[in-house]
Amino acid sequence: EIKIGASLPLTGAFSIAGEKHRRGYELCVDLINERGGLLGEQVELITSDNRSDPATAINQYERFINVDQVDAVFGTFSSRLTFPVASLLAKNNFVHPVPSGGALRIYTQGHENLFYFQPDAAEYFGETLTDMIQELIPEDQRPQTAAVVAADDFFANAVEAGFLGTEVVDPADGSVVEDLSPGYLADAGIEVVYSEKWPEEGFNDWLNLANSIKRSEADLIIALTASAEEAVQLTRALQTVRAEPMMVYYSQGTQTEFYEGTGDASETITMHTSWHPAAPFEGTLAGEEFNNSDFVAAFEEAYGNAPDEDSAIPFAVCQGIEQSIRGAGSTDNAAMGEWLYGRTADDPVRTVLGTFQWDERGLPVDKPFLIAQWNGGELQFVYPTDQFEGVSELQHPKDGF
Amino acid sequence: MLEVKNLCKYFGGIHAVDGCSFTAERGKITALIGPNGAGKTTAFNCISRTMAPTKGEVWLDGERIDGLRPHKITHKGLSRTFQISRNLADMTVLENVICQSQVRGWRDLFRPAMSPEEIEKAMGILEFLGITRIAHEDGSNLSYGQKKLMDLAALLMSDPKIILLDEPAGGVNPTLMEEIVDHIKKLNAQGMTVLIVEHNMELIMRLCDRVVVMAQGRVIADGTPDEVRSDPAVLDAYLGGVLDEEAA
Amino acid sequence: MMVTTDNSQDIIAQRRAYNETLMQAQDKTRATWFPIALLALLILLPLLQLTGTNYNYVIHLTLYTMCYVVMASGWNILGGFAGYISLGHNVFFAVGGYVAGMLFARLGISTIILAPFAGLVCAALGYVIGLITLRVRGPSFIISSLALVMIFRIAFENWHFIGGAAGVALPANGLPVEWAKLPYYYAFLAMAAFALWASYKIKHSKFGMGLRAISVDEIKAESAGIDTRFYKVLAFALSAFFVGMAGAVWGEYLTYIRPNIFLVILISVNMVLMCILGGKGTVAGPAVGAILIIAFNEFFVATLGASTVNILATGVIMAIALIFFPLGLVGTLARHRKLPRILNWD
Amino acid sequence: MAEIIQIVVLGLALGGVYALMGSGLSLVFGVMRIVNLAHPSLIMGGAYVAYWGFRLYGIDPLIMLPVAAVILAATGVILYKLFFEREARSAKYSEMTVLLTFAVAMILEGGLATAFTNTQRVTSPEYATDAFFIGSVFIPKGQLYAGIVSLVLIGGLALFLKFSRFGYAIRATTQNREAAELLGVNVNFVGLASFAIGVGLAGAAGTLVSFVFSFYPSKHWEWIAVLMSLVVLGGMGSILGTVVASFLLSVIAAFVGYYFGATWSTLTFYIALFVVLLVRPQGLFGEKPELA
Amino acid sequence: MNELLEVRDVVAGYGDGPAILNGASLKVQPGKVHCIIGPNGAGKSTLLKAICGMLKVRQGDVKLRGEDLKGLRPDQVLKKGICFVPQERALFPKMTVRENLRMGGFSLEDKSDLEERIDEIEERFPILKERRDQHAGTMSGGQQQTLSMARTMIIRPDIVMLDEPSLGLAPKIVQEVFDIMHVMAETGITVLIVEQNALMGLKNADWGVVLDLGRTLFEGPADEVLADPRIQELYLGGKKAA
Ligand SMILES: Nc1ncnc2c1ncn2[C@@H]1O[C@H](COP(=O)(O)OP(=O)(O)OP(=O)(O)O)[C@@H](O)[C@H]1O
Ligand SMILES: Nc1ncnc2c1ncn2[C@@H]1O[C@H](COP(=O)(O)OP(=O)(O)OP(=O)(O)O)[C@@H](O)[C@H]1O
Ligand SMILES: [Mg+2]
Ligand SMILES: [Mg+2]
Repeated sequence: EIKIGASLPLTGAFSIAGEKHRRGYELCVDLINERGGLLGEQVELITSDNRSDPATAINQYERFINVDQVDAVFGTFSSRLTFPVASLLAKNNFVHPVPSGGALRIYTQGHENLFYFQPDAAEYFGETLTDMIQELIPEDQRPQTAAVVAADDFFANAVEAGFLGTEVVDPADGSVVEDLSPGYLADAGIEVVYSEKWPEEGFNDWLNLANSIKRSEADLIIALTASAEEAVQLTRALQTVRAEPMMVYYSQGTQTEFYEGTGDASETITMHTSWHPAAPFEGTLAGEEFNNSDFVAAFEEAYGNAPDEDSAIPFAVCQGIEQSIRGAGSTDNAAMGEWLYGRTADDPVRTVLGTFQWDERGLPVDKPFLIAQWNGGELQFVYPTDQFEGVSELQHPKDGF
Repeated sequence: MLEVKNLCKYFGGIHAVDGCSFTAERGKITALIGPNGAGKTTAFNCISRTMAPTKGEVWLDGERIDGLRPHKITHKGLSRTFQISRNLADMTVLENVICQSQVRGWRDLFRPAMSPEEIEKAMGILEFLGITRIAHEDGSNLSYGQKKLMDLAALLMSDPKIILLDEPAGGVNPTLMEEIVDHIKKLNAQGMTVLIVEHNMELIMRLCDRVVVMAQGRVIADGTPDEVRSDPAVLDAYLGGVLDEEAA
Repeated sequence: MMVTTDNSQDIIAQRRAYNETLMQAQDKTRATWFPIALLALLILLPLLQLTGTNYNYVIHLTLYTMCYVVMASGWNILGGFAGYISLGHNVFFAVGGYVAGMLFARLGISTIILAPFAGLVCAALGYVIGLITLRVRGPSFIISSLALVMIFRIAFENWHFIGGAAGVALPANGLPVEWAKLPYYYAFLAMAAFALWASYKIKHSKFGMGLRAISVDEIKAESAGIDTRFYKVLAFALSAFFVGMAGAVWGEYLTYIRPNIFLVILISVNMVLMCILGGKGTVAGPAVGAILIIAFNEFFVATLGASTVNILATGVIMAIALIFFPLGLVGTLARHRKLPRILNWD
Repeated sequence: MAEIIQIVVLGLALGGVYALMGSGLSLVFGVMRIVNLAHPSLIMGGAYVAYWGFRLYGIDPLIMLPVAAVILAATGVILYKLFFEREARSAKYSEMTVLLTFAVAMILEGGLATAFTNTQRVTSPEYATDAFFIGSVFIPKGQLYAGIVSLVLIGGLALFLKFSRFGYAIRATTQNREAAELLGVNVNFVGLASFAIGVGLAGAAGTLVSFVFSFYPSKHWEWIAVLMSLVVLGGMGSILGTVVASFLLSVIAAFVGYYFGATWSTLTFYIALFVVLLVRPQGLFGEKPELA
Repeated sequence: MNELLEVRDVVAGYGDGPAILNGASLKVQPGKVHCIIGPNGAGKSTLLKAICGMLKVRQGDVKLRGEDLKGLRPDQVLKKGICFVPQERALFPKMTVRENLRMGGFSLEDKSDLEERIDEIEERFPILKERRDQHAGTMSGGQQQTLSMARTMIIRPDIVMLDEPSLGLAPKIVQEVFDIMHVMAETGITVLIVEQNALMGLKNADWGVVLDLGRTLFEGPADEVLADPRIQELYLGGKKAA
């Protein structure tokens, strides 16, 4: 029996995403077992709840390694929790597949066991948006001004740094991790007319924030957060104050909960995403072909509702680990790590998120971000247009909330 | 020894103590009497600084003490009891009593809480007040009278120079009170100054060297027990002919 | 009409018997062998690593428990002895962690050496905060302490020099993985032993007695000659000292400092709970409580694993403990005179 | 100028909701000396009642308000019987209840999360995301309605407590349990009933919260500190104080948020708390403590 | 002799602590003034608390007109017609004097003449009228005692039990209080008091009871008790009396 441990934020601030991650892992492990297991053995998944608390997360990985004696681990959700867990897993020489933990600082600490299972570090998100604007929107309709609001969260701050072009500094020694200036917005000639941060927890004054955004009269509203719940709150507030931007972009909000909470207000809001149900990604599972569409179908069968990004990413993580164990022929983590590093464009890891190969920091190489848009209650995939079929047309400009 | 000058304490419109001046002479027993609400307890509170006086001065041994915090005043040798006994629940009677012994400076602070000498002294005092059998009982599990006695015991523990007693006899058995009176007299003979508030006139007459009578926050009479007893103002305001009856 | 007094003798005898039980409760002989044996056992515990199997988790749990023993004992000085329940003591945990952690990150001096210094910084901070918040008592104080956490949290999250909300990663030590925890293990062991010794000393000093008086009636205490304001603030500073020391080493142990590792309400609540469950205001209580709470928690994680049922079960345990042991385990047993000798340090 | 008015309006709008959330807390403290850390999680319970009414039958949360109040009051009765009744005579009551209610909060959180998952919810009646516009100033309808309902409820309750026989009994019991009993007050019942009222109020507040904020079972931790601060600011146990503090602080916070950034608006509540502790330890409307 | 209230061999204590009362007995006759005396800690207050239901009676009988009172809560005992004023003043410190008086009438079924009764009492104790809007907790010791005494007169129960009514009162008011007790007795209200001011108490009573160590030692007409030399010495401050 092969044991794999995953500590997830099943309660607390990240519980929504955490629970979905659990489903992703669980489904994947079940499917592997159905198909005869891994290296002839059944896979056992041990998940535990870290209450969105970093110290608990560390404690639980410690437990997996020393008490449960797991053979491999899956990563946890969010940069906030991934960052501290990374040191522990590095110390214990475990391969650390990261589902969600995009902040650059995680990958610049020099750990050699990290593998990120999303397109790229959060700092680089912004580029996709500005590219999209330049590519899809005629010059005279492009937003000229932007309001950038962000949660004071590890991940959101990282995305914001890319947009605004700030330096990413390691506060431990004050060294510069990366200088992102002048920032993607400045690059694209968009002027930032308003920027604001709200605290990670305990913030309730959404209307005031929305009002300030409205008063800034920005064409483009960029709202960055790691929590779908905050995306809902902000959207409702923007609707209440009747903000009238041309375009709205969020770093979260692909979940059904987002639509449920916002309804019509979600119309034409664009989202950053790593995954889309319609994307024709081809992957393998238990040595067999297992594509994105298979995943969607299997998920619906298992849970009765459609999956979203938060379940697809962990599924991909699980696929990656499974392939690395097969590739290494054992659960020797050093060999698994080597195998994963050895991936190339021709022989990548194949998952429901597409193919992966990594650079020495553990960040994927050559992987585009996706942008989706809510239209008529449906999350449509709008950018990039050239990667695969089924891309919908970007709706622009937005017609109020 | 203790001198109160023009002391005032106002609660909004109520002038509880209103320009009251008196002295308690060294080595004497002085009584403070007066009708209910005359301001006796309030005066005590202001002297021991449990309340801040509105106006006026309090002098102890030629030193002005009305600006000091209560514990400082206690350190200066002035201890008091409360009319409605305040005791420390969750602490035994013995601890309640020993708690009163004085702590000075850092070294003292980390001295053992109860040294054998202190325990011995405290037990002696409890013995005298006839409450040794409740020495290890919780301070809140006492009868009304026992609490008053415990208060008194605590007071004696700190070897004060001057004690302020607020109705020490209220609720105490008369037989026991006899002995307490004797003891107070003895301490007084050894040089302790006593200021006492009491409604038991018969006790006052026996115990005190001087009587100060308050009414409505002011001093209306001041003199020896006999002088005061025959003062018509006092009779009218306070005694209401009770003594005559008793004498009869 | 007269009633005879035939049975007055045995009434007196009954009282006397009862008084004797009261006296027994005051029995002051201590089982000193017990802490010494325990200490020896804990010093030797890491030898388990030599057996070949990896006992890292056992060491981790013990270390974690000892960390809480330090914090709970520290908290107990203010919360247990002086009766001021603070839900904000993790502020000192955080300040201790950051002071030592940032110095460690910049200068490379181990936090184990820096811990006493971090503790002193916290004590000074505690002194100043105490001057403000100790003006109120009871629920107002509890809530002001809660607010304190929020203030520090917002301040820490917005102070970019120390990494803001994202925090700072600290370098891990270079020891092989099975020995990597030992420096911290022994640091916490030393601190826990010191904290327990100190709280025993405090409890049995004039200072401790003064604090107990304050916890019951401040006016009475003041008129008994106790400088209540100074005692309280000193108690606050002392308790901050211990919590700060624990925080200092904890940061390096985790290799990560971040506001929301230290400044989560659960940590301060844990301190409070441990004291209440073990016996607030007793010496052994916080340690007993720390062991119990961490054991419960492990038990739930092991059996219920990842589920909301875990929270529910924890709540139920807590409620039951409070209802049946209102004075805590040590306190309630002592009241019923069933406290084992080895735990009687009060 | 319009800007200033707008900020005041937004502050007041939020204040109305806080007022109701806080006043139940204040009531339970004032009357029962229970520092009810479970209050926010009980509010959560009310919000779930409203949510299910809305989700399953499309009932407007405002109509669900009495239902939620009754359901929660019943919960309050059970909680009181289970946890608080036997403690009521203990001298350490107030202190004990802090921890007991903490336990209750955990039980509720765990229970709600087990039953309804940790997914965020929100009800969306039309007015929740609508506003009245007066010139360029807007008044958010959802918060306006919530504020009005809050004030009516609080006002009604305050009058009831001030003038009814039951109100007298409650106050008497709080101040001197034994004396009240000796004068013929059934103190057990008074305790039970007033706890139930407080919890019922949490239920009512919950229905309003359901369309003003989004919620999930563990969110209550975020409310505790703010609500508690308001209660202390207003003066422990003074409902009027809580209401005034809610409005005042929300408006100040709105200004702070507007001029200094959203981060600092939350801080306003806590800083204000400390300032008040410094200059007026008993809070805006609190009773002066015994020793100056 | 037909007793209104009969207490026989009562055993009671606090919580699960030792028994404080060990066979206390008492007979209360209608319309008379009864005075209990005894040293500090004898159990006098405990006895009254046991009668009115504040403490559990472990053994023995408490009967009002033959009806058992055991197990009733204080508010139920009050409805049966027994009103108790404890030694630690049972006031509501943050209510005004007037409100405190009004609370006194809480158990009245018919509240129509409540205000009149309060006015009447205020006439008798002018200080209460003068201070009607002051918080009871800020009154002086004696004023509080006056208030809690006065409050019992609102209900007009069958039996009033007063624990040391003269405590902290100025001599003038003490006299007043005893006078009132006589008036009460005349109007048919039975009075049961505990007094440390034993001479005064017994002089004003019809029936005396001596309690020590939780037991009734003597019970008899007040003058008989007063005259007993042993009682004088042990409980009445005998030296002086002798
Ligand atoms: N905190 C307060 N607020 C308002 N009035 C007060 C306060 N404390 C005392 N008083 C009033 O001040 C007056 C003096 O009270 P004090 O307690 O000093 O009287 P006293 O002489 O000790 O009377 P007694 O013999 O009844 O104990 C009383 O009228 C009382 O009502
Ligand atoms: N709350 C309590 N808990 C436990 N024991 C108590 C409690 N109150 C009183 N006692 C004990 O009961 C005994 C009798 O107390 P009680 O109050 O009945 O005495 P009393 O006769 O009224 O005395 P006093 O004249 O001093 O008021 C005392 O020894 C006391 O220690
Ligand atoms: Mg007085
Ligand atoms: Mg008594």
